[in-house]
Amino acid sequence: MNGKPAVVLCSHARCAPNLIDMERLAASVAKSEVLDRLVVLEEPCRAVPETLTAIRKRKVVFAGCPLLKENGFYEQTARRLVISRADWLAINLKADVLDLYQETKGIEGTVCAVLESLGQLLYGTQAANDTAAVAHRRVLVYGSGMSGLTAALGLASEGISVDVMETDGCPASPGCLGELLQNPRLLDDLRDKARRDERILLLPSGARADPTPVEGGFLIRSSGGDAREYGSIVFAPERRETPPEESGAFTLTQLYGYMASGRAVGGRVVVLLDRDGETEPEVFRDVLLAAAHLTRRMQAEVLVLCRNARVSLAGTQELYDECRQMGILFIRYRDTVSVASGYGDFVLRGIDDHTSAAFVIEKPKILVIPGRMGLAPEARALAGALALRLEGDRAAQPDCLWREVNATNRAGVFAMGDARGSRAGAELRESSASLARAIQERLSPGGIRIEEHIPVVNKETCAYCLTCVRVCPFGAMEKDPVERTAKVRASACRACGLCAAECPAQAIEIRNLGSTNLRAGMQALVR
Amino acid sequence: MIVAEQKPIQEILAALPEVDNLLVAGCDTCVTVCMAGGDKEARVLCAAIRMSGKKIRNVETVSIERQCDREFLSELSDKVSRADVVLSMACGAGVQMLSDFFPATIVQPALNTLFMGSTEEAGYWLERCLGCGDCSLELTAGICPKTRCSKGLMNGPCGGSVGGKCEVDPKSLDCGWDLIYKRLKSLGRIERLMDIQPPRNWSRAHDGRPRSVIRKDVRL
Amino acid sequence: MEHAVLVIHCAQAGASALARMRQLGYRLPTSVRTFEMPCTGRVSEPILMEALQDGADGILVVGCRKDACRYLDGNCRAERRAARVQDLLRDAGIGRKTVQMHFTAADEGSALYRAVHGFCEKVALQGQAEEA
Amino acid sequence: MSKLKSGSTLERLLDRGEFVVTAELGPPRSVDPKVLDDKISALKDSADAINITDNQTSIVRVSSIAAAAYLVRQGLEPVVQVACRDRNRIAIQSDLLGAALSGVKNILCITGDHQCFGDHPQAKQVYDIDSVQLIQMVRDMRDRGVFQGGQEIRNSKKAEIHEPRFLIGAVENPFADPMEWRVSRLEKKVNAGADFIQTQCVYDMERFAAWMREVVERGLHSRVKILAGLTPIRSLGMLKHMKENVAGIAIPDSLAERLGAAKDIKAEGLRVCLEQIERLRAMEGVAGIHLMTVEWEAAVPQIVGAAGLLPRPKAA
Repeated sequence: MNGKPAVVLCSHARCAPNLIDMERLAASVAKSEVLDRLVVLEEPCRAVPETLTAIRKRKVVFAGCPLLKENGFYEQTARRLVISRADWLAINLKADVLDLYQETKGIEGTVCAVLESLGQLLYGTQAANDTAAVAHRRVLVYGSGMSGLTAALGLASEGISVDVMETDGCPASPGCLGELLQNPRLLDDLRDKARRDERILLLPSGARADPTPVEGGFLIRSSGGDAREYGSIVFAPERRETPPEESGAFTLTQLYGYMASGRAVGGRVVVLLDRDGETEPEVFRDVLLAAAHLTRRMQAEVLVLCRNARVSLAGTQELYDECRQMGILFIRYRDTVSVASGYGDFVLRGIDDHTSAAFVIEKPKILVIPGRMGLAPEARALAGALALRLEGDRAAQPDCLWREVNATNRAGVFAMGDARGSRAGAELRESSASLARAIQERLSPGGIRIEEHIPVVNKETCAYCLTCVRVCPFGAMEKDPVERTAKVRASACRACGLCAAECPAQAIEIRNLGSTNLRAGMQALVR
Repeated sequence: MIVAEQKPIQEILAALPEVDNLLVAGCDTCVTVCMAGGDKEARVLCAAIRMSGKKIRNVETVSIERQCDREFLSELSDKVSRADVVLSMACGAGVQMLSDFFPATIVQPALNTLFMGSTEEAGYWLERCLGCGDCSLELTAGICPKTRCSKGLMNGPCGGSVGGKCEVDPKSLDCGWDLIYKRLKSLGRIERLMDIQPPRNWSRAHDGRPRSVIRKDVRL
Repeated sequence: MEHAVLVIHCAQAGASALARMRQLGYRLPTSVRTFEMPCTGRVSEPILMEALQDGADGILVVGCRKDACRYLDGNCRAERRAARVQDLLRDAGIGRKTVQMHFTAADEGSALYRAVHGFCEKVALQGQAEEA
Repeated sequence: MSKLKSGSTLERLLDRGEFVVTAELGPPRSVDPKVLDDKISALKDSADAINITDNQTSIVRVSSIAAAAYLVRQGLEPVVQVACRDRNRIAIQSDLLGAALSGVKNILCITGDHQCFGDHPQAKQVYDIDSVQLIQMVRDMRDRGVFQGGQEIRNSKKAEIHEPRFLIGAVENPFADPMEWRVSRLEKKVNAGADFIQTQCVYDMERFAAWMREVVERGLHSRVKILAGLTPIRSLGMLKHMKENVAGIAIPDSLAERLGAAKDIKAEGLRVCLEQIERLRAMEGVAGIHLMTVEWEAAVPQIVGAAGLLPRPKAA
């Protein structure tokens, strides 16, 4: 038992109970030298501390999704593996990180090979208790909100000492909306636990810190005068929004803060989506949850303004229909809504794309939902200040943070947005993306799954007719007068492939959807 | 640019003789931009012909930059030599140029060439110019009455202009003269409409003779 | 004669509906192959026509519901293109090939199965009609 | 008396300030003159001049000039409509010479309906010149004795100029858009040389009155004689047709309801027509009416008689 768990991330949307024969899986794990236990990790957002400490004691940890828990998948499988209740733990799983199980033939043989490679991929050769690196193992967590505390507890449980720099502002994040509703004291519990853990030091909120990079980490002189060395900084500020009283606009977080504190949010509430960026389906589902809650409990009149009903996530369709039956009005506006806002009194004007009727809403309470949650601006600034090269939009999740720091121990700034929000922003994080592809290739030879990639314009055949510029719903295509061809604005592009289909000269290709291998792929399928 | 539309597939198939080798030739300039005869449409048409009942042994498709320049047409020489019939998806000019360049081969059009016009938005092209050879756009604030008015009047609008629409299609066809009136009014030059325009000189249009332009300084 | 049917589905609701369908225990007939695109908006006319020419007897394009396309109007464009190709096939007298669009929500597994199954029967029927 | 332009009865009556009545007749679709005779006998004594339509709504009929010559032989005075759709300036000028030779003295210059409305929608349209240019051309032929190309109208260089002398009519639709431009357009036609105007059929009396007020303000009524067009409605089908698919005719809802509610719509149509005539006679600047009774020529004598406009004055 060399204490190395094998982690298989399972996405609840597509994980089918009767697809995986757990007995044979457990047997194949037992035979393997690299892996000694099968850990199927779930969304540990709330339960990170228990998750990590529990892993040590349990033989098998099931981590699926609430759906799997409800339909008894875990109990049934545990009985088949003759494991007593004390020996297994069922916890939440991160939704739609991976599409693991599809209809495949001969899954057992392939899974074992995959698990082997997973072992190396995740745990490599780095010795867990490499003393030399310990000195630089202390981590500064900048932000004591949900994400910051979760991260601190996660690191502490791995034997890493953590300083948490208190920050003011609203502690909770949109990411933990549902949980906060069921358990308003969630944040306070986390803070108490952090206070009791001797490896975590909560610095007073006033402590200012100006970090300077040193070999292998950072030297930070806090306002109290003493300087401490840190291996990494975890930047986890909660998004700073002006308080609703001033701006008249709530973020979802503030709304839940209001509700959690028992204050009423009555009258007409307008949820304004897609104004400055596309709303992720996950965020749309949170909005539906919030809207339903506002209507049911607060008897508020809710209007949702959005470009489209993003119900492409399982389970969202019923929620969406239920909201509509409750009388929540969905207005589909196409062009930007003009918001004449003085001090708190908003007037919303626009055209409803479906009924093409104009609408004017005066003085609503507005929920402004951020679009794609990329790297928090403060993190970029800090990274810039420390002259650190940021690896793209790396926003880590609490669950894999301790692995990142633990496995790599690289000096770096890990920007951690709020748990759910940053998950939306972290769609293509390298570690899980490469993992997904590795599993995907082995497990489903039948269907060809296309990764999303930014399109490429073929300069010779592009007729410079600008059709792509006109049809792109995200304004991601623009004309390049120098090259006299179309050009992709990668930041805005969603890689949906519409331009490639509409292009009259067939000059645009999504990298592995190129016309040649696309045609070959089709032919292979059809023959 | 030149705007054209593909002939209905039944017409194309009906006109196609049942030969051994058919070459579908696309054109990558104007007819690509107006989505009538580019590489994309050539591949679709080629697939349709192959799957239709026509007994044509093999159907090949190729697309060149422009079919209205001999230098590009020469690129087709080997493929055309192997083909019994060439179905040209270029505008009328391209089809005729192809026929001139390969006199021994049967060349058939796949498109109906329509007009010189503009791309109003993706998928919407509008006729803007007749090519009358005697432009008077300065009189009508940049809107051509000969093209945009169903009757090509020079002293419009006629009695059938209602709600800014032409009597020929009151739902969707803008009355050219209504547009002219509104723009002249916004430019504050409405009195120009009072001067009576004399009959046009049509001899410079096709009515005069089939036309050509020769620059003696360039063509030695 | 086995009729090759191709299901081109989007990676959003299309993919999760397919997975849901499998999760509910449905099995696609062996003659049905799936091909995933980021969005059905990527399915252009040449793709459809050349897949038909290469041997597919029927193509079912499975996209998100009308107001739920993650890329706003990809599915509406796919519907128009499928209709245009279907008209072209009809006008060219190619009876045995057919293209159809199907809109699905993320978790309508059984509905999707019925749609694919119904489509396969329609393709088979058209196939016999054409041979007769 | 200034030198008469054409010497036609219509011109003499208009110059005398009489309240003129003109009617309209669509020539037959075949060579059988019987239809022509019936219409002529109906209109003979109740109109000062009779318009002959020129392939109205682009539907092929006997040529307006040939039909006009037939009327002249019967002792009536035709107003020949000339459309710009079917003939270029060469054909029109040669037809005008022929018309003058056949005794025609009144011409009505119209643009002509688009061929898509008629029975030959695939025909090539001409529109070499438009109605305003046609007015100017006919006036130049009459007053300057020259063709549109500039040559003089004479058999040879030494021969005398024998120009065709016509009273020039034009049409105006006060209800078409852009509404505020309609009077200026009339002024443009008057500048081009129009002598009398026949308007589109009037149903919205308020709007027509407003148009007439502006015409009078600009003093156009002294430079040109304006006849108000009237078309009595005799069936619900006709009402619906006029309201929906004839462009440029504004039928107010009040009138539509009144006709719809009427038991005998024909009689009601005539009563409406008579009321309109009453108002038009009192309106300043209206020199007469132009009765466009589509295939209901029998109604003309009834209307004109009931309106107290019979017997028609003689030109003498």
